[in-house]
Amino acid sequence: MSIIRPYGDTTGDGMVQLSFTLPIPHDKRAEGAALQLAGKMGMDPAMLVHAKQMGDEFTFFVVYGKVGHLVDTDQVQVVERDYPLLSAKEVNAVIKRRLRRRLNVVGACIGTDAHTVGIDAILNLKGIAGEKGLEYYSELSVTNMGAQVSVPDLVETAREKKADAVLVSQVVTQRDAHLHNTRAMSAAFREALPAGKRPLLIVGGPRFDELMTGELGVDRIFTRGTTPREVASYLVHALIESRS
Amino acid sequence: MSIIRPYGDTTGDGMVQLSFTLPIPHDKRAEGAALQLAGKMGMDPAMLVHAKQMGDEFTFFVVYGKVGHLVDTDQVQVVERDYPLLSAKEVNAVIKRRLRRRLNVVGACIGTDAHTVGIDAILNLKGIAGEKGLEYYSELSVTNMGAQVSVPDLVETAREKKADAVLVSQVVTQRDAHLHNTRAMSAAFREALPAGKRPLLIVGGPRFDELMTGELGVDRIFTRGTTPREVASYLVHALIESRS
Amino acid sequence: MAGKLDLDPRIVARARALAAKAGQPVVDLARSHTTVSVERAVLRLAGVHGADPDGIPWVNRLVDAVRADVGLGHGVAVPVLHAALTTGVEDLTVLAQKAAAGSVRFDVPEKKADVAAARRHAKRAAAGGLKLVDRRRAERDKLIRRYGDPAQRPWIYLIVATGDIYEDIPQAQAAARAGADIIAVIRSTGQSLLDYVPEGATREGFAGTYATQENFRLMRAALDVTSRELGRYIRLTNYASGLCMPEIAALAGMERLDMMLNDSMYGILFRDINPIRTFVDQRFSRQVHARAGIIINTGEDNYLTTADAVEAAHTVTVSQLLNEFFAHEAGLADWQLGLGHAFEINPDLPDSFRLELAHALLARELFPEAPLKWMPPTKHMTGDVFRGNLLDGFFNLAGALTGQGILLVGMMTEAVVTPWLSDRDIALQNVKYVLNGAGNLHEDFVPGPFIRGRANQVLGEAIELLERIVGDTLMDAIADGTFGLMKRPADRGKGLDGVAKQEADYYNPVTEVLA
Amino acid sequence: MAGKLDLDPRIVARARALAAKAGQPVVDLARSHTTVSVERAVLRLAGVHGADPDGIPWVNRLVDAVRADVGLGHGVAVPVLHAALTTGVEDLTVLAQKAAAGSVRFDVPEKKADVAAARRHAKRAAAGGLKLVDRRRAERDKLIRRYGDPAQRPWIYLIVATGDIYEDIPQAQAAARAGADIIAVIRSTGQSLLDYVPEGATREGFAGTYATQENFRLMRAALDVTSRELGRYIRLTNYASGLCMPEIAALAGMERLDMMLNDSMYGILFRDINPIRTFVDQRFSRQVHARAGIIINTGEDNYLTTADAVEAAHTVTVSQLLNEFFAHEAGLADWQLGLGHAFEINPDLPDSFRLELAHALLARELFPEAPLKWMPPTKHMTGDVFRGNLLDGFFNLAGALTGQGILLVGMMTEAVVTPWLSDRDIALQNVKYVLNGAGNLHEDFVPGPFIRGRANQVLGEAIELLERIVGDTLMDAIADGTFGLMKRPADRGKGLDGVAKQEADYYNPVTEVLA
Ligand code: B12
Ligand code: B12
Ligand SMILES: Cc1ncc(COP(=O)(O)O)c(C=O)c1O
Ligand SMILES: Cc1ncc(COP(=O)(O)O)c(C=O)c1O
Repeated sequence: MSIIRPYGDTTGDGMVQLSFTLPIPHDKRAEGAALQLAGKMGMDPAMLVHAKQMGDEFTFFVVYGKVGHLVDTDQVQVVERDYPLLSAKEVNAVIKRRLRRRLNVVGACIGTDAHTVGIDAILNLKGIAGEKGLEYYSELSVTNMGAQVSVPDLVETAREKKADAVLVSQVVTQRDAHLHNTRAMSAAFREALPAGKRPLLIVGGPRFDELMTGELGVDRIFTRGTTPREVASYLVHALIESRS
Repeated sequence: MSIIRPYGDTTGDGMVQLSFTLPIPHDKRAEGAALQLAGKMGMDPAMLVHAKQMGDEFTFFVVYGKVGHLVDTDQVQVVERDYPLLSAKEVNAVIKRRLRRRLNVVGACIGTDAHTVGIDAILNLKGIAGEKGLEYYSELSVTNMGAQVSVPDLVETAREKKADAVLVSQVVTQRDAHLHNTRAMSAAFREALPAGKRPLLIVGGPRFDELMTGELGVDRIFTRGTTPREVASYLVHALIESRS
Repeated sequence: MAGKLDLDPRIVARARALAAKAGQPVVDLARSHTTVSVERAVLRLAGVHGADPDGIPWVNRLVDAVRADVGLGHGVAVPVLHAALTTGVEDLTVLAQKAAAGSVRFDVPEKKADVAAARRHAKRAAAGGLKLVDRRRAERDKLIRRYGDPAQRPWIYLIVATGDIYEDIPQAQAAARAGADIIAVIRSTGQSLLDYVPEGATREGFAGTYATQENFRLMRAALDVTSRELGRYIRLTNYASGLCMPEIAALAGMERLDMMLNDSMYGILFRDINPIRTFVDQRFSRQVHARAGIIINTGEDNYLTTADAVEAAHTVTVSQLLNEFFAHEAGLADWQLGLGHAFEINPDLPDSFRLELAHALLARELFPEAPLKWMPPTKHMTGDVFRGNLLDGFFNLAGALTGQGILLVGMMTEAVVTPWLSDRDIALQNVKYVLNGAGNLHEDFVPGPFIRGRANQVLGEAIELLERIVGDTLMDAIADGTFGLMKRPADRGKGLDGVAKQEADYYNPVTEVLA
Repeated sequence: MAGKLDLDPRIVARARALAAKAGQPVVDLARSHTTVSVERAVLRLAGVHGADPDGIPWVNRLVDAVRADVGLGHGVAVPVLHAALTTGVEDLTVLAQKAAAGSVRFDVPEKKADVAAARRHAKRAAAGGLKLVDRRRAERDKLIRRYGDPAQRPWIYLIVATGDIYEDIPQAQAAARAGADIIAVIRSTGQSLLDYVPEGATREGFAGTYATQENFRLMRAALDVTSRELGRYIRLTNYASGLCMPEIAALAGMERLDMMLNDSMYGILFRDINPIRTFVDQRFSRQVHARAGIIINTGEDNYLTTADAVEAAHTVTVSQLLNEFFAHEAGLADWQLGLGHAFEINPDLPDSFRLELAHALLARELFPEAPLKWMPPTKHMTGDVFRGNLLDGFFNLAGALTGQGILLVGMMTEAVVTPWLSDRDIALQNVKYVLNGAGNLHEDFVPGPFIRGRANQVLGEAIELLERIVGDTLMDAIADGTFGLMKRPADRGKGLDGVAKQEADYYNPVTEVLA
């Protein structure tokens, strides 16, 4: 199927649920304003099913209704995994055979972000979702710099450890902090190291858009639900397999 | 203020919450499809924050994001109350003085709809929200036909009681039952009675759009939260004040 | 579970005795009348099936014809079978067709031997239907033995309501896979007032799907497939209510439905069906359910959508006691009594949740063996779906704390739409969280003076009301707006013209067996 | 409330004794060291205020200058006041400016009389700050007498986190109007690692607003207006944590903040701040809080975001006992101990809710006089906001059932964004429903063997762990990843260079008074 619509309780009914706040007190006009917004979003008919004033100046709305938009699944852009998913054993074997030295990985949570659970899940032995982290891979040499690492420190450590890949985590997204920090990071690497010497730049975090690699100047983006194996397989693919 | 935007936590941030189901199993492509829909609704950037497969063929999504649409409160169309809100005493006084007979009202819940709580709230002595219903008004003569009344029965009773106004309630909206039934009702009255003899036609129910009077062939539509006083005031206004 | 409330067994016994006293005149009434639908149900069990080209079932045509010729008071069995014997048209459906065409006339045989022959044949014909019902019941028992009952109490009950049996089926299957133990197919808004049962598979209901034999069959077959897939027997529910209650009960028995909504007063109060018609139809339909091993669900929850759940709490108790009395009288066992009640107290009321617990526990302890049907909040649900899901969570918790038998799963969109696919999923997730995380909390729930006091107060008020009803009559109480604030006099309401007093020679081959 | 768990008082006493034993070496360490921030806090209380054109506060410039000249080990009070006396620059802020310009040099007077004079003046200067703190405390007492405390327990605690004090203020006021008793202004992500306190009103924080004296003042003033409007004293909370913990404590005291997040180990574990630095800063900041009548909120809840809430339950208990010991040692009374814990058990775990009750009740009964701070689910919150609101409802219920003191209101968007205005409204509505409808359910909550057993098990494990810590040391335990799985050795982490051993002549006019 390539053309689909939202489904409430009948094929093709196009039903969706929407909620938002408008900065106006609750009255009939406010309800009309809410319906105007729903209309602009393509809901027709839109049913305003809940309106509640909050304080003096705001009203919260819940709207149900039908959207006319069609979704064309053929037009969907996604970053599909374009490399094989390897086991730890296979990853180690490829590195041993092809690189003939341990592959160096430096990870950090940069900027003022202190959410290390995500990067730790990827790097630490303990891992996540039943998979061991990259420290478990005998042919990977992992340096986990922890939280709130400044970009200069990261670049310095990457250089020192001769990092093949740098893994950066960003969880806080308010005011697009994650995007700013990632751009600053990739710019610093571009500035500090010539193209051939630059490590592979990878960022991850729950709210990234995987399609933004170009804009952010990184090689790959991982999001919600990433597992260590995927990252390890990607490293081998990007640093070894695709460079031969 | 006339141009406003949705408010998440900062003025002008345009943030809204959306949820819906697509008839496809959960995978990356499905998430892309969900984002495509959010995009078509004007969300940019849109964050897909939850996706859950239901059964084999459906996936439920929650999306948060910013919409660019502006809401122009000056352009909002609402049916404002265009008549004064009178007390029961005033309503009775006007009828007594101007009409010099009791005003006849016939109410019913038509079609297969059996939700009488709404029409009873308007008609029965008990009323709603602290206001007494129309039966309390000494100058109104109320006939409440109850639930699941057929259109021919309603027309017949209206004729018999010399109804000045007919009040119809419709609560069930699945497959637009309320719209079909209302159209059938107004057509029947048009057919049965000449223009001058036709009672005022009023419908009410929680999911009507007040702007649809023309389309439905009725004189007035009341929705969520209507109180008996509003209806009584409207009756006096439409049947007496505006006819003089 | 019993014993948390310290109910005085003498008071409980008194309540039961009063209910019996209040109910007996109604039973007497039901035993001495019949209705068109009771007679049609007999014919359905005797094998009459199908409908004329306008969709009017042959049972209707046949009963109408008999009635026109000899009235209803003798029952249709003897006139019909007598006609079959005299005309030689043994297939009763064919007989019905001929009758509809005007080529058969009916009368009540005068000769004893003719009467006896007609009765014997009628009994044999009806026995065919009852045997099918028995086979279905045995089949259910076998499937339950094979697949097992739900692992937990309460059983999880979900509704589907698309109006289209072919959308209902996949949604029901999805719901079962997601955890539902019971699927209820909600009926189209109009059906209860139809004085015939539609035929065939249907796709055009409003806010529900028509109850037809074919829809029953299709859904039951689909759920059998799903039961096998899941290794858990999925029960199917529909509505034995409205003007065709007896027939639908018969069809349910023949198509192995597992539960039926079936209340002694719902049709009177909420469909304005004539009280006598309802009580007569009720008794017959419950006799059939008893035979079919079907669990009934009563409708006390509905009262609280029109009356206030605190003020009218005792009316729920009274109705439960009456429903119990009528059910026992009709042959239903305690395990078949899904007595209804609901979480409908205004959530803004202080201690609302504890009041709910008091009411729910009272029902539990008054009817310890009955699989109580616990209904979710509806009246105080609004378009605020976030709050709605929260309320439903507390409803689920109250169900677990008070040991309810059947949990009708609430949906956050209650005030908005008939349930969407995703609403059911969210609702089931809610139920699972609560049962899994807090299902055993009853171990730590020891009602204090507030809850115990409230429960005893409601019971006291119920007894007072029962005393009043006994002094007066149940019919008068119904006429007065005692239940759900609806006033329904005995001589009004739909379907009264389908009622007849039984003549001295009234014969019904089904009730003869079931009585 | 006490007594539902049957805790053995001898075991409880043993736990306390072990915590004291484990904590004492750390207290000794704290008593024998000082830090740049402790000294800056002294100067702030002594009246130094404002910042240089780059935004570096004069207290920083002054401490840096003193340190460069004579080191930190004597405390800055004597060198600074001695310089003031000898140069005749009595306004210490002016002195700081001169010192920054290089025009003042500091030394430790040798003559006894000079020392005595410097100490006397230092004491007088510091007394000015402490008097202000006292005045603020009296002011609070008066306002509480006038407007009253919240009508219910738990108090309702809500966060604002826009990053912009001018967006925070209306949101905080709206939250108070909607029912919040306590407003916490969340800090910008970066602030804890800044070794200075920013100045002035700020509008550019990330996921929180900078803690500055002016922001404190603005928000407190706004909430005073709202308190008056509502006739209910609205408390204000911020964070005395990070590298400037002592100074922020002083500013909080001077601006009448009412509660402060202040944990003995949070900075070590979650901000990688050096353990010694943290413990020294901790003790001082708590002494100030004690004087200011501020309620502290500890951070055990955080452990459960990185460690598993069931496996690590006893580490929370151990940390609470240590926080209590450190707090008492620093002069805090029981009513000031908002010990932290959280609803973070995986909701998919069977009996998860009952395990939460066991843990929460254990905290309640171990610390009967403390206003426990009960934190909502965060780790297991997902983008499924409907489920999120449900979980928060059960969190609220657990809070009510176990008598928690301070309820940090959970938001359905926990996994998505810092709270929106509407999230707070939905969350408050949730709290209100639960407290209003089920707040008294504790009357009916009598823990059975499962909950009692679990609570006693956690207490037993806590004692085992404390025994290990006593045998080893607390510093080693922290280095080993005992708390929140974070490994923090004593010789690592940020801010170690700001620590100095106290010399024999160390003098601190503030601790002298507060000790
Ligand atoms: C745990 C937690 C904390 C802990 C962090 C402990 C620690 N050592 O990490 C503590 C309690 C300390 C904390 C503090 C704060 N937190 Co916090 N926290 C969370 C919480 C509850 C869970 C995050 C988490 O651990 N997820 C689990 C991991 C495994 O998932 P993940 O990070 O997405 O990682 C996976 C993928 O994204 C990917 N991935 C992630 N990084 C990388 C990197 C690479 C290279 C790769 C390949 C993959 C990858 O792989 C991982 C495994 O699948 C979230 C809420 C929530 N439920 O999501 C809030 C949340 C993230 N926190 C938030 C905030 C605001 C804060 C504070 C800033 C609040 C404050 N002002 O004080 C503070 C300060 C922290 C700071 N300076 O950054 C906000 C962020 C809002 C936003 N969108 O901007 C959230 C969403 C809560 C909220 N709604 O307010 N927090
Ligand atoms: C109470 C109730 C019932 C009661 C009705 C009892 C009775 N005597 O009315 C019972 C239990 C019998 C019932 C049954 C059914 N119900 Co019902 N019911 C509700 C419920 C819980 C509340 C409705 C209500 O009473 N609202 C309170 C009144 C005061 O509000 P109101 O109707 O909006 O009226 C106000 C205004 O709208 C206005 N107004 C209304 N009418 C008029 C008329 C005039 C002239 C004027 C001026 C103003 C006016 O003024 C009123 C006062 O302010 C809603 C869910 C909900 N929470 O909303 C479902 C709901 C309406 N029911 C629903 C359904 C589907 C059914 C059934 C059809 C299910 C079934 N297939 O069996 C049955 C059958 C009923 C039938 N044949 O119509 C659906 C409708 C879905 C849809 N949008 O199409 C709802 C929304 C539930 C759901 N989500 O599935 N129901
Ligand atoms: C007991 C009972 N019977 C019947 C019904 C609805 O059936 P009908 O299709 O007759 O309206 C309900 C509705 O919930 C009910 O509770
Ligand atoms: C005890 C404690 N201190 C401090 C903080 C956060 O403060 P910051 O990261 O700004 O130091 C938290 C976070 O919740 C906390 O629990």
